[in-house]
Amino acid sequence: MHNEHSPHEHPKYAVIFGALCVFTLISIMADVVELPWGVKVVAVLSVATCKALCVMAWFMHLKFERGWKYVLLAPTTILALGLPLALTPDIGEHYYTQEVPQLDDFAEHQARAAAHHGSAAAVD
Amino acid sequence: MSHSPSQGHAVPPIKMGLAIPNSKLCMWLFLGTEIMFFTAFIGTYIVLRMGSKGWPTDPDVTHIRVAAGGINTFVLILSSYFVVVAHEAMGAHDFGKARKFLQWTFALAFVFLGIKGFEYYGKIDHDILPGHIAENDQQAKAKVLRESETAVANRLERLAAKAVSSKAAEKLPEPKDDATKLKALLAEAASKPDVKEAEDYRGFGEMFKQFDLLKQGILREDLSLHDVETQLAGLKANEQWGYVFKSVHEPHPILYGNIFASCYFLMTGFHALHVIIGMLLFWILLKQASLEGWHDFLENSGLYWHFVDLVWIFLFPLLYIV
Amino acid sequence: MSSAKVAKPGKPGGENLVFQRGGFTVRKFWCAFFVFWPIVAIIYSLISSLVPSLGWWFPGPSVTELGQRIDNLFYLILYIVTAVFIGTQIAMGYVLWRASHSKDERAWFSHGSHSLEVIWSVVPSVILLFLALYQMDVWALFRVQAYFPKEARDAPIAEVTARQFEWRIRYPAPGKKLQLKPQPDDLYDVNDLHAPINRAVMIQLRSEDVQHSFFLPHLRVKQDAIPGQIIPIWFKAEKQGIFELTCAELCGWGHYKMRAQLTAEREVEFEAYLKKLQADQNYDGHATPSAVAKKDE
Amino acid sequence: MSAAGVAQEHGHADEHAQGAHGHHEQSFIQKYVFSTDHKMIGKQFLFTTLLMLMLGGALALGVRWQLAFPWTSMPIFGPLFANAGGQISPEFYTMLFTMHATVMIFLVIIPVLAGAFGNFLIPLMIGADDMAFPVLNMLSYWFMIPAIFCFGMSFYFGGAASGWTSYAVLADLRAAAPGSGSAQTMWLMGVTFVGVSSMMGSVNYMTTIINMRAPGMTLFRMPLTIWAMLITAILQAFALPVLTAAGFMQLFDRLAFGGWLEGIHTVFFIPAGLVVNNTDPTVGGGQPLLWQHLFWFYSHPAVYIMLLPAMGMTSDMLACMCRKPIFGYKPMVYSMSAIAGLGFIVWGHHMFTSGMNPALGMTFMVSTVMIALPSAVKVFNWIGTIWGGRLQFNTVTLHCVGFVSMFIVGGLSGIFMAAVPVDIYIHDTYIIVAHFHYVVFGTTMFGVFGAIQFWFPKMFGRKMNETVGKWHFLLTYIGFNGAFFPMHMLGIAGFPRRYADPYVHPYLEHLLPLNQFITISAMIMGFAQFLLLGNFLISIFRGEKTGRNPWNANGLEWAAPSPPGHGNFDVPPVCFRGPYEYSNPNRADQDFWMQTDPTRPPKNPPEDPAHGHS
Ligand code: HEA
Ligand code: HEA
Ligand code: CUA
Ligand SMILES: [Cu+2]
Repeated sequence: MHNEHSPHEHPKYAVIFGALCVFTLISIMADVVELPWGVKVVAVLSVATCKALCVMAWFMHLKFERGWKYVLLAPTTILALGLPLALTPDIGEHYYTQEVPQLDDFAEHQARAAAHHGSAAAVD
Repeated sequence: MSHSPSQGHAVPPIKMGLAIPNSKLCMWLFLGTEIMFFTAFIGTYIVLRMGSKGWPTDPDVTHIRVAAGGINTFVLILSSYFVVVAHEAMGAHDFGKARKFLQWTFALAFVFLGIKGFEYYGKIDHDILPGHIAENDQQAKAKVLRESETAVANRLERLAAKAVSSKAAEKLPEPKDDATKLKALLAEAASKPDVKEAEDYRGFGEMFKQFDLLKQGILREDLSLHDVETQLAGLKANEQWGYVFKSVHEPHPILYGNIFASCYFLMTGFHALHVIIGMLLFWILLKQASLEGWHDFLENSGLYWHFVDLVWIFLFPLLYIV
Repeated sequence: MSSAKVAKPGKPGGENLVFQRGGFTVRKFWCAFFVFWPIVAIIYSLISSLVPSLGWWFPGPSVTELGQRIDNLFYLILYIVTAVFIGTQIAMGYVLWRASHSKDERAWFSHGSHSLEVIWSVVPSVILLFLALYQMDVWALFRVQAYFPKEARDAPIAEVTARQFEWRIRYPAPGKKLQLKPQPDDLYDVNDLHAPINRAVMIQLRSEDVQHSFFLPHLRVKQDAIPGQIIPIWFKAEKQGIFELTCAELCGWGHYKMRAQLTAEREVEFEAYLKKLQADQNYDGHATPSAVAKKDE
Repeated sequence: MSAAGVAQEHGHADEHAQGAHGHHEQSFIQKYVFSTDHKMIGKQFLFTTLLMLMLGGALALGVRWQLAFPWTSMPIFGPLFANAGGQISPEFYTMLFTMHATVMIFLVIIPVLAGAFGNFLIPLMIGADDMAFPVLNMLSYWFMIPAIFCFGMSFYFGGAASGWTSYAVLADLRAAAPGSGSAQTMWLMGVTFVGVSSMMGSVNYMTTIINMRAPGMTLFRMPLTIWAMLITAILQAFALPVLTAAGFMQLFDRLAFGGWLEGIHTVFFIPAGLVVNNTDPTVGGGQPLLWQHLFWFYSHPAVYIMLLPAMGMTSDMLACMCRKPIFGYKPMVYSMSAIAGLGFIVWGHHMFTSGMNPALGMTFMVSTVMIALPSAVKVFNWIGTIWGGRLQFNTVTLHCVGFVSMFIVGGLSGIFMAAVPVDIYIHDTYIIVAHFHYVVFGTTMFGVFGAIQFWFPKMFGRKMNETVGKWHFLLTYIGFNGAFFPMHMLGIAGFPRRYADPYVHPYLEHLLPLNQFITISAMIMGFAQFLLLGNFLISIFRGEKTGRNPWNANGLEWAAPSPPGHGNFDVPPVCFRGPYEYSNPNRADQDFWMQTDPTRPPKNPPEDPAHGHS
């Protein structure tokens, strides 16, 4: 009836801990090693997901819980992924022209700095 | 309820619902809401970043240190590990051991906050604060001007207050309103032989002159950012009064810096708040003379703590690496 | 209503509030009452839509063809919805009458009907899906840039910038194209947008401060002006006239008075207007300006 | 307040209930103020929200006054507000409707459903002696108080003036709405507190409903009210954190400190380079549309939070009043779940004209239109429930019928808006105002009024006056339709909402008389609420006393004493069947069959009459 599991069922927490440390190291390596940006993103996020799964499964004992965990976590996951996904077409991308004055200014200033090598330029 | 049912036959011996304690169920439901809470933050960060045609990623600019983040990740994982072993020890009724592990968790949480605080300090030191960041040369120059004006005015104010006798101080004009009057007062004070700090004022005339040069240059818009940078460095380098400009930040425009800093502080800030709440929970536990009977409490605090860890597991790559 | 009857111990239930069904007239009254008001609603709607002089309906037929199509969609939905409304209200009146007047000792014991359930899920879903899909092309025409008429897309006639609480309008100099950034020879006006008729025209909508909404009721055009975005809108007025331009998104205390107008005029008049703007703007103080005074600020 | 009812024929039973929880006397404070008893907390919520209803209504009447008699001094309230001769200024008007909506939504409708009825009914209906976490429950009420305080302060500082939607940039930049600086900030904090309160409530409700049901109370024996509360709690749990998060972001966007912190504020919703009110261009990098997305991600589900519990309660009341099982119990459950599920993917319909990506507009149109489907199922099932019932027109029935009828109107007008091209024209016109008042007032409030009347005997051991109740219904119903039906016409005529003086626009001038008619109807409806309030307050002390089960209803709550003592049930309830066994032919002696009734059906049950009857 109860989910009190007998001791031998217990995972070796130290092993999980070790795995988590290794994952962390992998993420840091991904930053140190020069990787294409896309590859890096996919890599570190997958590593993070693995870590999260480890923590949830063993540290949070989800592996040993019953069906309710799906009822709780499935909708949460869907919503948590769905929200950013639904925001992407509007915020992550732009259907209409964005006005970003600082972007224009920045480009202009950079260009000017490159052209004049830091000498005075008194254009508005 | 102690009362026996009046009905003739036995009560169906069914406990309805899930076979977990209410408190644990509640904690899990609460964690569900917490996931949505952080989803809003993390999702915001992701989409805003996607939607910005640029994002500061250079660690020299953002002062984001992978090493610090990495160590903090490790610290949190370790503290999470201590929570599970504490829970295990509780299950085995080894309360002493459990307490020891919990103390470790608690200490590690402190370490985490310490490192986090150190990182914040680095950002504050470089004025990487949302709303403060110049995003182009124009704003950077304006910021230098603004900050050095305040620095000079503050210094004037302080010196004037020191120099003039307390009675005279009452006559002091509002410092920022009336810099010229202040200067006159200062000159007067400097000429008095009995003022100890008189030497402080030596060379201030020069300072005003040089600062004016910079100011007029910026206002006339005929200094490039590079010029401003050099001049500012020159001002700072002065042996006598360079320190006045110490608080003026180097002009480094960061494109999309404000939104970057907004996201950074929002996410790490709320995460840190959760760390503190978790520490409170552990503190309640550690305060108990005996941990007997606190098994569920520990389990639920542990769940919470692992969740805090989980959030960080995602924040780390998203903020520090990507 | 009823005399309280003390519950017999051991048996649940107190005094009986439920079986008093009220007098016959009372029951009739309430049935009639619930049937009466939808009838009033329908009559009222009929009057509103059929007597335009009351002004309780659209502010005149749409001046644009696209607006006409929007109106048609509105009427389509109106017909469907009215049918549903009448249907449900009749059903409601009927069941109320039956239930309050039935002579049966007991209510009909039924937990529902599977087939009915299926019918009344499938039928509305077909209607609703049809409604949704049927609307798509009008929406696409109105909003999807790829569907905008080519003539409009190629040459936006003006940029409209909303600000608290006025509409600023920038035209390119005659013969030039509108640029994203203001040009020295651009022409400006405030709260009076001119557009040629019988030609699809596009406008770039911006906001200088908060969110506003560009609303031309007679043209059935509405688009929010969002700070930080430049949003194109197009319309093709088919009638000459001066039409109201209002703000439809709360933008501060003066939201209600953010009033402007659209002057839809023939191509030649439009060109003349631009010329006049140009002349006024280039006015160096020697000519006698007639229209300059008209302009506020 | 309920003390009067406690000592009556079931006094002995109450003693037992108390006995189980120890005999210690509770002080006044413990019993009425910082009570952890779900019933008392429910009553506290009910009183607070009724009070707030009056306040929100008074604000609405202020709005209505200005629209009917623009720029004339308002009687009674005008001098109170002391605005230039009692006249409503445009700033004040903006504040009026903002605070009206805020009060109504955050302090009336959401707390009356979840807070008052959720609290009172959940443990009673599932047969628990209290909520899973009574102290948390108490806190959820007491977190309303700082919320009310914050909204009050907001009022005091001149009033938040960005609409209840608090759209970004207007609400983000102090310069954009001068005079509402601190007010808007307080408003945001108020919303945060309401959020915390609801959050606490919702996890508590979920835990209680999932884990504390009486033996035999399986999921599909739960009354629809409980299903509705569960689904509402889930909606809240998943949607509300997003609003809270967004609220924090807006709050940080508005920060204003001094010293070295000066100028620090986040820029989530602020794009760069805006010149507001001739101030310096903003620094930024954020997106105003983001706020709308996050806001509606909560606030659309929230409209179902404002509806589902009323739907559940109406189902229960209707079944009881018709002496008939609910028509299609499981479809009712599924349709509520479907409404909740779909409710999460339709939020964009509030943003059709906002400059949203048009592809999203199409997606949201389809999902929005489809949400009418489960609603249709519910409407037809209610009609089906009445069909063949044995109905009496008491106040409860009247409100239930009003509920269904008004929901049809409000829902159908939603279809116009769901259609994007049509919404281009009608967005932000009065047709929207008509739509949502039909659903929030016409539907939910009628449900709530009915529920007050229905469960009043359980709350106070007395019943409310029927005659006054019927007059209240009649006047409210007539006033309501008179006030809000013509608003559809205003909307079609292109009458924009949130206009302090629409008549500056020539094409709206002729609508003034119609608006005056609306205002008069609104006043009728408003004053009708005094009948409710009076009936409610007086009945607490003077109402006719009732027994445990005055309606001959089936639910577990009717097995408890009226009013139930501490710990609710004198006899631990056991559930033997579903909640809608009215007129079951297996019970010849009575037309109801309580869930706690252990009587077994006879060995040879009669034919299932579902086929036999017309
Ligand atoms: C309790 C609250 C509540 C409820 C239940 C609803 C229900 C619905 N709402 Fe409403 N809505 C609000 C509260 C609510 N709304 C509020 C407060 C606003 C304004 C916010 C603001 O801007 O301030 C709003 C605004 C609003 C808009 C935005 C309008 C705009 O600003 O431009 C839209 C657009 O799609 C919309 C649609 C719908 C739809 C499709 C439903 C559907 O759920 C309705 C479904 C029901 C039915 C359809 C009736 C019954 C069905 C039948 C009888 C079957 C047959 C029917 C057909 C075949 C058509 N609502
Ligand atoms: C639950 C929600 C709810 C409820 C119940 C109501 C009830 C009413 N509302 Fe409200 N309303 C909203 C939610 C609600 N409203 C929302 C969300 C908005 C949008 C705001 C925005 O644009 O941001 C809005 C906007 C709104 C407007 C549009 C303003 C505008 O856009 O310019 C109008 C105009 O007529 C209006 C009128 C009314 C009226 C007449 C009532 C009547 O039903 C009220 C009836 C009166 C009472 C129930 C109380 C009786 C009290 C007295 C008679 C006074 C006694 C006083 C004391 C004792 C203190 N409302
Ligand atoms: Cu501009 Cu409203
Ligand atoms: Cu909605």
